Amino acid sequence: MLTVTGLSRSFGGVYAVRDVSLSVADGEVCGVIGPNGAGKSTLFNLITGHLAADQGRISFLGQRVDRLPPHRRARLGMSIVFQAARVFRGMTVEENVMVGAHGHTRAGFVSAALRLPRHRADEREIAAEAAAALERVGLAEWADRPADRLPIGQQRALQLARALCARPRLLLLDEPASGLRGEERERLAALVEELRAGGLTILLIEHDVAFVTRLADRVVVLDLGQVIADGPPAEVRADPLVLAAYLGQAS
Amino acid sequence: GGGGGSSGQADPIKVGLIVSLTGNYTPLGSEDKKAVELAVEQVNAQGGLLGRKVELVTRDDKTAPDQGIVAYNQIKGEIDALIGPVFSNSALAVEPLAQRDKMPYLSLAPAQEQVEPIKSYIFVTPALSSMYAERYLQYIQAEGIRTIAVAWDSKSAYSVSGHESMVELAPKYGVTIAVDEPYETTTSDFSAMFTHVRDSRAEALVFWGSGAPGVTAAKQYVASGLKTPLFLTASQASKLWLEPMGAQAEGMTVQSAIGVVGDHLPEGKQKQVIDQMAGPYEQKHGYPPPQFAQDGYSASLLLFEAVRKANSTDKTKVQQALESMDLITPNGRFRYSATDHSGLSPEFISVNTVKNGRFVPTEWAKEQLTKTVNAQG
Amino acid sequence: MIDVQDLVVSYGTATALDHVTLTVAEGEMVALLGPNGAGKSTLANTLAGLLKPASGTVRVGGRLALIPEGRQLFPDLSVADNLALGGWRSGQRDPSPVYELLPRLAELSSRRAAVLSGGEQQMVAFGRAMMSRPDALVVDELSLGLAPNVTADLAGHLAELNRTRGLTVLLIEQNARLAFELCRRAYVLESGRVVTEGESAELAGDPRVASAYLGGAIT
Amino acid sequence: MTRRLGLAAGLLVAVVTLALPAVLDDSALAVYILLGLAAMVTVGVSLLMGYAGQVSLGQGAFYAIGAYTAALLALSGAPPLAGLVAAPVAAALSALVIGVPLLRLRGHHLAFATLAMQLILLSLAGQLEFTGGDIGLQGIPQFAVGSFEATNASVYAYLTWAGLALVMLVTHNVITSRPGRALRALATSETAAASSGIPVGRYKLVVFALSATFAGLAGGIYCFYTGYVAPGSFPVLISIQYIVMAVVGGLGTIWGAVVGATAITLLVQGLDLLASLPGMPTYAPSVLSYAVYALVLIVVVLFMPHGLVPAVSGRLSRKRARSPYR
Amino acid sequence: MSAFLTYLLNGLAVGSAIALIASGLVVIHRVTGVVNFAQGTFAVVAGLCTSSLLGLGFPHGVSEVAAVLAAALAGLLTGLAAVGRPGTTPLSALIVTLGVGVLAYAVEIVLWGDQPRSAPGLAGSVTLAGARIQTQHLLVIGVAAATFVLLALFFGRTYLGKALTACASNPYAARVVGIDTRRMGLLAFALGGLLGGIAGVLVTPLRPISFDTDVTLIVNGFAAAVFGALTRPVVTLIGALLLGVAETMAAGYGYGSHQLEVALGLMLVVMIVQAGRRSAISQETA
Ligand SMILES: Nc1ncnc2c1ncn2[C@@H]1O[C@H](COP(=O)(O)OP(=O)(O)OP(=O)(O)O)[C@@H](O)[C@H]1O
Ligand SMILES: Nc1ncnc2c1ncn2[C@@H]1O[C@H](COP(=O)(O)OP(=O)(O)OP(=O)(O)O)[C@@H](O)[C@H]1O
Ligand SMILES: CC(C)C[C@H](N)C(=O)O
Ligand SMILES: [Mg+2]
Ligand SMILES: [Mg+2]
Repeated sequence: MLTVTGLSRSFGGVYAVRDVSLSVADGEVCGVIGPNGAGKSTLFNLITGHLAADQGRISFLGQRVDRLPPHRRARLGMSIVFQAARVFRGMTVEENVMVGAHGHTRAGFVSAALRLPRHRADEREIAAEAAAALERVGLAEWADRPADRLPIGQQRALQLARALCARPRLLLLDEPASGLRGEERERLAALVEELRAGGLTILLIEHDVAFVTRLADRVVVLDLGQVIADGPPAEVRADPLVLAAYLGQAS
Repeated sequence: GGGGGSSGQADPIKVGLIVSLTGNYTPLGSEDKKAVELAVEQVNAQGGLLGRKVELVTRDDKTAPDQGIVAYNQIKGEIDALIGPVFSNSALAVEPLAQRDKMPYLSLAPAQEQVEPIKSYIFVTPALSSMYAERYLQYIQAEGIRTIAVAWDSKSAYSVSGHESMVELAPKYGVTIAVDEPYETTTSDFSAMFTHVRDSRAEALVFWGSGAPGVTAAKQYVASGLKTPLFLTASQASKLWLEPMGAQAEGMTVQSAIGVVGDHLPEGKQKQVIDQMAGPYEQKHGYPPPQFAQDGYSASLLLFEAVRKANSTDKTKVQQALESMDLITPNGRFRYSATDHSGLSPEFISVNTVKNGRFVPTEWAKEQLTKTVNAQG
Repeated sequence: MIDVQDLVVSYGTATALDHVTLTVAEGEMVALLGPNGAGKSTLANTLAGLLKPASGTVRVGGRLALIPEGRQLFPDLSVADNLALGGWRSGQRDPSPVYELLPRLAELSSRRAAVLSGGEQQMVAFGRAMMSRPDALVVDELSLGLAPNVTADLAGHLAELNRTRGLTVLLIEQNARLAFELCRRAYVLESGRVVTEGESAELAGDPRVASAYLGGAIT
Repeated sequence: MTRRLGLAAGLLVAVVTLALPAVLDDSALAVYILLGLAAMVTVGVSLLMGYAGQVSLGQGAFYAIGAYTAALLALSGAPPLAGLVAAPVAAALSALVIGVPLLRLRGHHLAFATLAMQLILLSLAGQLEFTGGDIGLQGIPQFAVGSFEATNASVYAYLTWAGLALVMLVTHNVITSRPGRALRALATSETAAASSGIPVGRYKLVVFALSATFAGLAGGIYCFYTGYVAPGSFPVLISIQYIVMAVVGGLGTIWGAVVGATAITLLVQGLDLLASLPGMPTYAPSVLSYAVYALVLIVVVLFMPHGLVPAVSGRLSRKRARSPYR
Repeated sequence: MSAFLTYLLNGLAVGSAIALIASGLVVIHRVTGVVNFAQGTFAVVAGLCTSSLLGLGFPHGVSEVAAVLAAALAGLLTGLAAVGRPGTTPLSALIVTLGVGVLAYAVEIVLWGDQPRSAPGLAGSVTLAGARIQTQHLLVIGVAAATFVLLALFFGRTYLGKALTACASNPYAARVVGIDTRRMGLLAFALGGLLGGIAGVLVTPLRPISFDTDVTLIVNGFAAAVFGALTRPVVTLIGALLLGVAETMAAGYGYGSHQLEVALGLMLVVMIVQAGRRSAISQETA
């Protein structure tokens, strides 16, 4: 599904990601953990094309994508939920989610302006898909609210719905559970399991190690921009390097 | 309006006045307005025209052509004649409408295009820039100058066409233009121009422009230590230029309409008509009437005379009266005809030097103007 | 130290806090739990004087600092300047005490706050609040985005400050286990109302609280 | 509920705007036409700024391009209708060309760039031979279709308001659709928009061109109505005026643009009439119109920061919200 | 060579005057996030005041200082209108400053009429390596240099400067740490007024000032300030000098009728090239 080889990116001489290679198999849930500032979010931005890599190659679905702009990668099936909430202001929750469907619908300015049949068909399809996505993350009853007034937790759910609406093949989740309390966390975990069951491949950054352990088939650990461990969750959790760099005595 | 306690007279004659009262041309428009108001006051004090009072209907074109059109449309139904915008672009926008409505129209803008080709109802009051250009060339020839530099504001219609005329007419007066120097209205530094002039053989620098650049350039000219004499055009012939220049203006050469130097003219009709305006104007506003005020006043006199001659406010008759007009105004003697809707000639332009903060005609100009004035008796 | 009586706060016509009464005694650490949208951040902002109550009273004795939701740093300023400005009220300009607490920040001191990673930003937000040498601290989500070892560190610091300097703390935290561990007492806020309050141990035993806040996979 | 109310209001406005040219006299018609043209440009500004989050301080340039295009075609003997059609097309094409480099800029940089673009284009128009230099193009024929010639101002009023209706309809349709949502999304976050598959650069270019199209259409009508086009007709200040109109009416609402254009235009004209009443002191026109205009502007913006339309409709919807909801 | 030097020196002088106008824009925007379209007005107020005070017989020095203080007061009043009311967004505040600029027209016309005025400055000129430059121009360069050094130090080094910067950087956070953003905004506007006043006082002897001169002043000032992203004094200064030198070089080497366009075009090109180097995500993270 996704193969990253020798990926590097530095900022002013300091490497945020350094020579990272990893691959994610079809239908796999791959956890990414590591200390703060380890380069996890940077890695996601490199994969999705929001940052340009200094070195390395990225292939997705058997195709080189490292020269493609972010929207092209999105259209190939990459969806990301950012660490910082990025909801579209001045739009309702439903409209926010509908934007997610942009990549796989086609009605352009002309058919919209003239209300051609293509536009109607697309709108119907988008609305149905958005409704389904909202239902899935439990935001259905909030559909008509202005999105920017939502509490943080709901904003995260909204982003997830938007990402799902894009019919992704690969979903990149950057700390999806942060700001969620127990019950909601539980619901999110259930949703991730359901998505995996549906065949979706997922890359998951999370500091809630139990959450990752429960969901991930495999965990990659980054520290100082480099991969320091890669393996099944239980194994990684016991790795002394990981314990020292990341888990501390808290685990 | 309903400000009058006047007895049951005939309806007033309504004169439309569209000038710039806001926007870039405010300083010009407001002078025009003061002068036209003065002329109307004076004519009403003498019992009005054809036994009817004259009433002004004033509108602001905001120094914008489309607002000129709005203003014109607002008043065209109630006015008998129109004194039009100072801003050439507004004037050009309004004129086709006035022509279509057969509205006698006296323009306060100097643009050549208004009278080329001639439109039967459109007449121009200020001297065209081509006349100023020609007059300067006469002066330059008389002074024995063969080579000049010309600076002009490429963003001002007045100065663009002045420059064009000068280039065109220079050979006729045996003058060569050694430096041809465009600048922009917003230019705040003229050192490049002065450097170019210094490095050339030019014996004089003729500076076309109005508004801020006139002052800025003249001040920097003084500071630059350039020896080549500086010749300014009629746009500078007012306190708008004199006051900010202060003592630095002393000795500079500035063109003007004849009305600006009324004090230096021999007695006669021309001086009389200038004094008729200058005295009351200065009394009322505290300073002598600048060039623009002369234009407004002259336009008013022309219009009043036309109504008198036509003995009616019928628009066609007024137009006919204008086309056979021969009248001395502070701007000089107008002789409109079917083929000349500008009416003036270069001989009504003075070339002055600044002495003690006033414009004083040069010897050559005094001689010329005396000839002109005496010729008209 | 913190005394809230019958507080009502609304956004336009929407009431976010509905007659809330809550107190935190001097030197006490109290947790505030509640689902998304309950009004926790609204309460925090009101305590910090950033929102005006529609009715009711808020009394705070001594200097109060807020670690706001979403970090809220000065993106264009360096980490050092962010910290220094935390001392606006206290007059403390030198961030070195914070660097002692969080050595990682010393390494980042000249970096622009905007480019920090999420967790790094959270550390700066914590450090900035400490710069004001507060008597009372309101923390809106302490562990948000922090690696487990850092969370543990900060929690340790808080407990330590509470012990040594008598720092009063109102802790809003989604990690209820952590909250209960740190605080002796807790309030539960739902839909703008206080629905439960009591000793942490008691609340943790309450099946309703346990399922809503302790459920899920928290270590 | 809201939709039905909006529809009813729309119908009412349509009827009134259609009836107005028949009853207005020439002087009022002039204002009515210029108002409609300003509204047309402002709808574009509002689309660009209020929905897509891109600032243009140079919208007057596209107005000018439309006007010059129509004027040049008409003067060269092409049928006026061809000129009117070419006006928005030329504006759109120029926007596409200009937009490629300019739209790499954001925020204030873009605001400055568009302002500079207008200054540069106007100065070009003022220097070039075929655009008539500073004096501009005169004697533009009346608008005509076949043998029907628009000699009457009310024809221009209908033309203008039909154009405005079309512009509003297109804007409404775009806004409430897939591309419209994409535009609104990229206004908040280009990053998040791109990761939803939106080609951000292309969409910015298209909306820039669309708003230019509206300005170009307005310019085309303007040139036939006034019969005269010059650089002086399009000072940079009118571009700023469009932004003021959009903000006063309410950014991010289509009606806001129209209401803002109407409010500002009528205010300015009303003050002009008041100030030029006989008996006013010499400085009355300028002082009065500057002072009152400024005060009204400041007060409206301070007390209705989201604009007239949201302020009014907000009051309505707040009344509704107070009922059982919540 | 001496011609080149002349153009260069005079260009620096023109640029310095632009920089002074831009400095006020930068100060106000850096603290409040507002683009202050009344910035040119402050210069006009100061210029007209100087001219009046000198006309009334007050000595040099006193007149100029009083005029600058008047401009600072104008700045404060503008600030009260633009940022004095809580909840005013930067865009609304921008429109308010436009309104203030227009309102100032009315006041200025009542007080000073609509005719341009000037005031005497330093007379004479100086010759440097064969290039001649007005003494007043040298004064402008000197004051601009001093102003920008002070500004850069103030914002970059002082605690108050950083607190002021924090206000626009994140107003909410500024209030969290206890900064009174409203007071700081007013301070910035007063400071902006002061800087505008200094610009006005220095420029009035060089070019006549009338109530509407603010438009010309602001266009150039805005260009330079935007070049510095409306926040960075040093880059703004560079932008202003670039603009000034480009204008005089254009005039000097044959583009006198397009000097403004040449200069603005150059600014545009530099900005576009710079923009190409920044990614969207680095501009959005906050
Ligand atoms: N634009 C930038 N300029 C300079 N440094 C940067 C930039 N972006 C990121 N960094 C640095 O790169 C490092 C990696 O950041 P990243 O956001 O990838 O961390 P992370 O692993 O996601 O951390 P966290 O768990 O705290 O979110 C950090 O130290 C950060 O400060
Ligand atoms: N600026 C605002 N305008 C209108 N409503 C708001 C605003 N901010 C918050 N609200 C509403 O007020 C209520 C309380 O929000 P608040 O942010 O205080 O909740 P919270 O308990 O902090 O939630 P979370 O756990 O997600 O942080 C919510 O319904 C929210 O939608
Ligand atoms: C000049 C302004 C209209 C710019 C606008 N405030 C912006 O955010 O970019
Ligand atoms: Mg991260
Ligand atoms: Mg919260």
